Amino acid sequence: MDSILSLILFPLFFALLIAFLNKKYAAGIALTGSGLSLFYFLYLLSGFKNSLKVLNEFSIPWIPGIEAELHFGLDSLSIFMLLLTCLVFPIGILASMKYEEHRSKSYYILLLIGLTALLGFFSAQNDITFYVFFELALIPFYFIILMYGGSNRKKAVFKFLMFTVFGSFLMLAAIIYFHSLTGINKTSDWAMLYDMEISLSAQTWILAGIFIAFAIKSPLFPFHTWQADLYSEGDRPTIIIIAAVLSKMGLFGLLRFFNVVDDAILHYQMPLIILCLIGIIYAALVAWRQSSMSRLLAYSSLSHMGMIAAGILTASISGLQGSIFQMLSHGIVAAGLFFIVDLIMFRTNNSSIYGSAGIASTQPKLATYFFLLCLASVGLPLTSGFIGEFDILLGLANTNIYLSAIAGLSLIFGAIYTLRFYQKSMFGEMIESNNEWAPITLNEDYVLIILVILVLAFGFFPSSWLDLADQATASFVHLKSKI
Amino acid sequence: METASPEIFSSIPLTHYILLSTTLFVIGLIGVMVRKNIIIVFMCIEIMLNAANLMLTATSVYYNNPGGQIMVFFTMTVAAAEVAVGLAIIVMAFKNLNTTNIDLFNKLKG
Amino acid sequence: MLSIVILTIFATVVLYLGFLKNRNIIIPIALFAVLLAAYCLLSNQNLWNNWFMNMMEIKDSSKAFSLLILFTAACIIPFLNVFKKRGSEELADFSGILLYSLIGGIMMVSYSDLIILFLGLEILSIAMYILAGADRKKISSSEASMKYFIIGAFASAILLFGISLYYASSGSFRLDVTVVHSSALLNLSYLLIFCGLAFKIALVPFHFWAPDVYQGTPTIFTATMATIVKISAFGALYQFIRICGANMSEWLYWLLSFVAILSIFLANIMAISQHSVKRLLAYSGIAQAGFILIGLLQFQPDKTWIILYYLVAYTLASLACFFACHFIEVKNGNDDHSAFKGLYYSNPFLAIVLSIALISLSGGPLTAGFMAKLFVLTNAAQIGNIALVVFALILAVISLYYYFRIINLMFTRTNIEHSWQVDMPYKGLLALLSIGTLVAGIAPYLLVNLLK
Amino acid sequence: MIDKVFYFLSIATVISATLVVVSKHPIKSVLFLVLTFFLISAHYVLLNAQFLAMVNIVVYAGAIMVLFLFVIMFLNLNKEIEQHKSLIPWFIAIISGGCFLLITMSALSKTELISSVEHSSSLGLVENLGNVLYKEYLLPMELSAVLFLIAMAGVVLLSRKEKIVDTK
Amino acid sequence: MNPEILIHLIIWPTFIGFIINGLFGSMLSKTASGIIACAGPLIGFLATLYLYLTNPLLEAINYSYYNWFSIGLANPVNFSIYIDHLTILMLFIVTGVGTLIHVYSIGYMHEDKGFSRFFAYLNLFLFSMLLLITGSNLILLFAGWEGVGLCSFLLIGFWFKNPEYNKAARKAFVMNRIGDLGFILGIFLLAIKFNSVDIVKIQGSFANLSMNDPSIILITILLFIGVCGKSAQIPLFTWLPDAMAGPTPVSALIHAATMVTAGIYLVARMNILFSLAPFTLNVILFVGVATAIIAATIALKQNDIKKVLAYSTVSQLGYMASALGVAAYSTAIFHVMTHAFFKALLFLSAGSVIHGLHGEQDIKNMGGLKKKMFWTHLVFLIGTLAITGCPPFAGFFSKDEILSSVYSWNFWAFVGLSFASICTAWYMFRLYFSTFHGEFRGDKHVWNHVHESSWIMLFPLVVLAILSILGGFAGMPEILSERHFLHDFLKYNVVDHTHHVNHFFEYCLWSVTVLALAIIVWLTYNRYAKSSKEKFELEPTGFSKLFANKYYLDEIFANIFTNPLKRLGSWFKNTFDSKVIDILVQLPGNTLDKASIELKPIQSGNISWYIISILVGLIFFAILFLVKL
Repeated sequence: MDSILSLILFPLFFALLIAFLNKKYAAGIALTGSGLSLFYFLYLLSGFKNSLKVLNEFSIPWIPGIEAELHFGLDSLSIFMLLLTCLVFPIGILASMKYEEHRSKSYYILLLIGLTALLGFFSAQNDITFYVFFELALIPFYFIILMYGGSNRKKAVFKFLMFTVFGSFLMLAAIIYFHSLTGINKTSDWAMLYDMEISLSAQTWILAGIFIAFAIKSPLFPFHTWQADLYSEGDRPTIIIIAAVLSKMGLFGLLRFFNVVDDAILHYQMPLIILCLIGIIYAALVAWRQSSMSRLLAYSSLSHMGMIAAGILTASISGLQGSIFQMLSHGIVAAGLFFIVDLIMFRTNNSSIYGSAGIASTQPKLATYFFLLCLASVGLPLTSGFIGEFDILLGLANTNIYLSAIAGLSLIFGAIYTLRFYQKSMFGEMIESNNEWAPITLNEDYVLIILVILVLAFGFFPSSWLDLADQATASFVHLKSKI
Repeated sequence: METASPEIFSSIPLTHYILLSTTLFVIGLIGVMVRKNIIIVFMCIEIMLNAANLMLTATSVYYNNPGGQIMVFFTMTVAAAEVAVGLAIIVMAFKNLNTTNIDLFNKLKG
Repeated sequence: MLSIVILTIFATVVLYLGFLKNRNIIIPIALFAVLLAAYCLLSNQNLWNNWFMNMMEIKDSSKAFSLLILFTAACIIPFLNVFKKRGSEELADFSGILLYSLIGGIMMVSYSDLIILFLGLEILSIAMYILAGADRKKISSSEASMKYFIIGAFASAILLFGISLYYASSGSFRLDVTVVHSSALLNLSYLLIFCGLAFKIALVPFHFWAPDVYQGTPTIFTATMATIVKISAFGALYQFIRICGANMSEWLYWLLSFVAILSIFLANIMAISQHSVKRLLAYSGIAQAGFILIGLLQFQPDKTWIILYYLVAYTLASLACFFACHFIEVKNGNDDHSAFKGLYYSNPFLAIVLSIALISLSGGPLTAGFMAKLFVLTNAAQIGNIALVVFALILAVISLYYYFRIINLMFTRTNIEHSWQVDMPYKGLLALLSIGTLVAGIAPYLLVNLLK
Repeated sequence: MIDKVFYFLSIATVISATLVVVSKHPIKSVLFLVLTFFLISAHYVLLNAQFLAMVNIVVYAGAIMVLFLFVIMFLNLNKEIEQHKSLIPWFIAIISGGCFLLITMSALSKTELISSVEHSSSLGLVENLGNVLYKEYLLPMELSAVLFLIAMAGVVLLSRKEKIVDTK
Repeated sequence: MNPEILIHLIIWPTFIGFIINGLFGSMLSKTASGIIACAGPLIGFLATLYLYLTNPLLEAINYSYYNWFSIGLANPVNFSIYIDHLTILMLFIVTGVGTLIHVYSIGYMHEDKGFSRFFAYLNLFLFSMLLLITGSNLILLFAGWEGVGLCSFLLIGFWFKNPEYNKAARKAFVMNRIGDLGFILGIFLLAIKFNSVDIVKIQGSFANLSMNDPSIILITILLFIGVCGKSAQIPLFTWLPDAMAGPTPVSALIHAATMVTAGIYLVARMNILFSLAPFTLNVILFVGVATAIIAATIALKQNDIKKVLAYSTVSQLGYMASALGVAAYSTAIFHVMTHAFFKALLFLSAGSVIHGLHGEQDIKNMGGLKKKMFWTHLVFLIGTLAITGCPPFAGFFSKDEILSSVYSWNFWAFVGLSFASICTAWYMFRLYFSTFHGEFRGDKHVWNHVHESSWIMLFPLVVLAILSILGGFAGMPEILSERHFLHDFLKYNVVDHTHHVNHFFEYCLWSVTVLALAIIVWLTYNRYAKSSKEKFELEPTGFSKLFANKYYLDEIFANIFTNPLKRLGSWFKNTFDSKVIDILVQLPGNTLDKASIELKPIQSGNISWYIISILVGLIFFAILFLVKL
């Protein structure tokens, strides 16, 4: 019962339930399923010990020929993302419930399949399992957006698909290459993969493959053009999940593969970090000039992803630790912001940031939650956003102070575009049509309260989670410095 | 029965036969490529088959191995079946398109 | 041998059944014949196997290929139902010819003497020439038949010339003849034989017929062409490489890799702009064949299952695609991809089946198609062909483009959505194909142990 | 002496085959093809493969070519004369054909063919071949029956008038 | 009482006030939320007082709440409070002035709908400020640092319906953030160099460092960038005048007492570090003097009562920075203190004027208010005298100390500051006379409704006025007193590097000051006390125009930074992203699309062509094969 497999299969069970029951229960069951997954995960988490070992393991022989196992387990890296995943799905489903009459059973079934895929992905303990679930996670979301997205969804989702699959095929090539190098006819779990001695040139090729894959998935500049389209055209509740969780998949992958390609990362550190930095600034500037909420958040996300990636590439303890933490934090914040965008757009039917101007005076609660989330997004101290960003910048400073300074510009630009976004959409003179705004519902209130509490809790008391992140980084061997 | 002269084995090397059949084969090939009338194209294919037959027979005789000649026998069988079916198809196609010009069978393309 | 005899007898019986007015028993009998033959193969009935006279050998691999052919046929035969309206004679003819053609397929995958290969190939091909022209009134069908026939005959001639060169240089038609040294002429004959088979498989540059013929042929027989013919030809190529591989020059392997990459590349590019789904599937089949060829490249006896697995995956998926196409064609009268628009909203079952099949073809995760590609590519990489792997994967991305375009279309709402259903037995069959695809993808061990 | 016969026959065969290809009139082509078959049969005779020589004439020249003629007449193609508008196909065809020939020649030149020790003069006789055919090659012999069955059923099928019967 | 409890009492009441007012403000009556809000700083003040009184020698207290997070694997960053003399002094200023401003706000904001929200912000602001002052490590300090920036954003944009105010709020936050970036980079370098961010620990490890060590120079410069942002030094000061958009108590709180002096506090806190980098000190001096002069000259031509005060604040901050620049840290802190008193006084009384005039801020519509607002007029005058350095008001002592310290360091800086000082006197008296003397220039209707403010607003004014009069005696110069109370108080934490100036110079300075003041008072009285409205509306020319337009600094910044970046952003968005990158990444796709269509002819449908292709392919392979063989 304590096996991670039951957590992974849990949503599938509910998906089956939905398939066989009446449509009107679908949303409720989906919510229950995802909520129970969260609690089940928390239960597993309570039994999680700080150790380098993988816990709650599940493994069976799976793929013959390469003798790969289907191998899942909890470790200190995966629990971050598992927590995020379990947390965000109920939120996404809650957000979708207001569109319930336009959502058929398939919507919820696909969402739950997506949940299973993501849980499998984040708890994968070897590269083949990792890869399969990496790809699998794409499919349900592809279909959801295809069926429930906005008017230009087809193009957007197609772009998303083509980009991602291109990347993941490169990754597959890298994995296959990697296996052919090791010569042994057996796929083993991460720990064993990390022990492989691979020459720098081989690592370079592997890095090239996986970096492009992950850069597309995250996305990082310049592979990001699918993102804004998708975020603005996609089904908004799903976009909550995509922005919060799926965008972390690439970075998570980079962390997972870090030890395999550490020499190459150190060797190509500079150009890669510079690429990330360009992305950070670029995205921030573009976000500044956006007038569509979803697009703005998409570019903001891009900027943050660049920051996290840069943190990982510093190969320093604080950089990695900060990146891991920031992934969680940004997930929560992005979920919150997209949740708010969704509830605003549900009411105004207008994607422009000017569409809800002045709403703060009638909706102070909403304005407050929104503001707190914005603060976390700009990395204000004592919110969750600060710790991660601080650690990342410190890691960068440790590598090179100028890099840190350039990355730090995002503190400024981030403030500019986030506050602009906030002020334009909440402040100013009230638009008349917004006088009859429905106040935020109890559900929305709860979701936002929980998110805000999390943001603050992680901001005030991050240390136990950072210890876990330390645990995760401790397994990365070739770190140069102690900062 | 007149015995085959050992003469032919001594005076004409097998290579010559192979060359001859290759030449015939190539003539058939060229015909298939350039002719427009389906029936003639088909006939050129028959030339190609015969070229192969000739090589098989010659080799069979030179190697003193009956397999080649048996193969020729089967080839003829196949050719007969092919001709029967092929001509039926040609007739059917002619009924539909009223032509045997190979260039006009180009509705399916792209 | 028993299965061949069974097929022959039943095929002949079915031909005669055409004289009866009862149209309904033909298909069950044909199906029964196929299943019986499969059972005989499966249960290792050795009766009359001495008749093979060493010209055919039923080994494990050829048995697997044969079973796959029979299984495919069993899936296809129920669909002959569409010809019921043309009367029992024609139905009987189609069924009979289809059954006969299976004999050709079995011959091709279990030959050890080139005569059998040639005969088997001709049996299969001639059957296909006829079936391609099944819609006699249709210009497209007769044109397809014509094209297939002319080019097929031409390819047969090349194959025959190759065989005769083989004979000339080795003095025998047997594959396992001991050749003292690998001579140029022998290699040339290999090349020609390969070309002959490549034509059947439809590999670039011997593929030109395939899109045209697939498009023109009635969909059911297109499915036959895309599956049974391909399996047979691959079985033949496999047999050829398995036995003669040692004599082949290293160069031929390079040629094969080149052809494989060229196939994947050209077919994928050409497929992008296709509007006819059958045509598109033809190109897709060409690309998939390229992948299978990669699997064949470096033959290792213990890795036979890789090719088989790929073929199974390909067959499951492409059967599902063609069947879906068939239903669409029956409903809309054409197979243009606009006919697929909004399919999910009018017939969700079919759309899901087709989606699974297309995802499998594109190598989506947890489908048989993914595992198949993974096996083939890891195998290639272990041999050291990493460049090939990278090329193949990058080119495979292109295929996503057209597979998912169909999926995109199916999930696009249209204004007119009349809900319609697939009849029950067919529904079951399609579900079976999808489930097979998924099970083989999720738990590959099941299938692989079977194939091993 | 026999080599002269061989060369004569060879040249004649090639010329005759070429004429099949170049003749504009289908009937002429058919006639040259028949001639070619006869010449090939002569080769068979030369090779002491009398049975094949006979069969060749009977099957090819006799049956197959008659079929061809029949179809030409049936479709009333004897008037149809091709217009060779473009020389490009010819050009390509001859170049590639020549290449093929060259390739085979060069492969041949690099290959030492097996030299057989003794030649049995009765190899190509009916008796001998019949023995082999019904003993060693029984399987293909029988399977070729399937081939004919298919061809038969197929031809019947293809030439049948299509009719639609109402489904019950 | 246990000092730990005192620490809780100092820090948390404001936070609790914030929570209560923030979450339940809408349920509370205005009185209740006002009392709750005022209680926070008051308790803090009392606790500080108690702490000081029970503990006059005051050993530094370091109290850690919990481990916040850790840098790298081994360096814990604790949420911990550190209190020493410097902190105590700042606590007095912050909580004391803070309390007064809170009390004042009850009156000032009484009519506003967002009453409880306002107090929530104020409390949060004070909490952040307390965190800033008491944080034992740089990161906690930074948290407070950013916190006050945030609150200034909230408070400046308090009336959020006005887009201009929002813009000002954003400008304040962003400008601050620019400084913060420098600050945080400085923290990084410190953390990397000393492997710690604890202030005490860092200061303890300076012993083995040489003067002008390049890394120290870099660190101090970076920290000073932070100071520039927070304390409104050139070039990051333009946000401060704009910040006048907020309610007046906010201006007082931000400008006078707390936020802007945070930067000065930081440098004083890290004084040992700065003393190690004379190069940086020179930079600070230069920037300080320049800021003082530029802000003072701009203030000469402003007509908005709060803007004048704002520029005067910037100018005074320049003074403080100059003091820091000559390593006279405690002098700077001294000026921080006196400035807190008189500037808060000035702002609050200006607020009183604005309140009395129902929101009118332009001095051209004022005049003669003495008649109706006697108390306001009086305290304003005291404030004016204090800021202009008229003996014996508070400003006199601190300013004098700064001037003499600077004189001993650099003569030209002294000249500059003296000039600024003259300007200060000029614009302050100009403001005073044109507001309170002469005839009322505004609308008659308004005049009839002009009223003196309520006692709740006047009370803090009076207290501040007293402090402005007496505050300076905390640091009397040598010639008057043997004991410089403030220097003695701070000497445990702050090591000054000032030279003593001779007494003759001091006397000269005083006499010149008094003389100059007298002249200026006379001149400005003549000029502005009876000035007509038209005079204020005259289009300024020459230098005046330059001053009136703030040296065009906003425009220059806009044209150098903001607009090009905006344009760049737009270009990225409209052109680069959608045209260049998108097209580039779609190039393969489009190429394939095109290729697919272009390649269609090879599938021409022509059988001959197919056969030719097959054969050509075959021959191609065969030729390859022959070449290879």
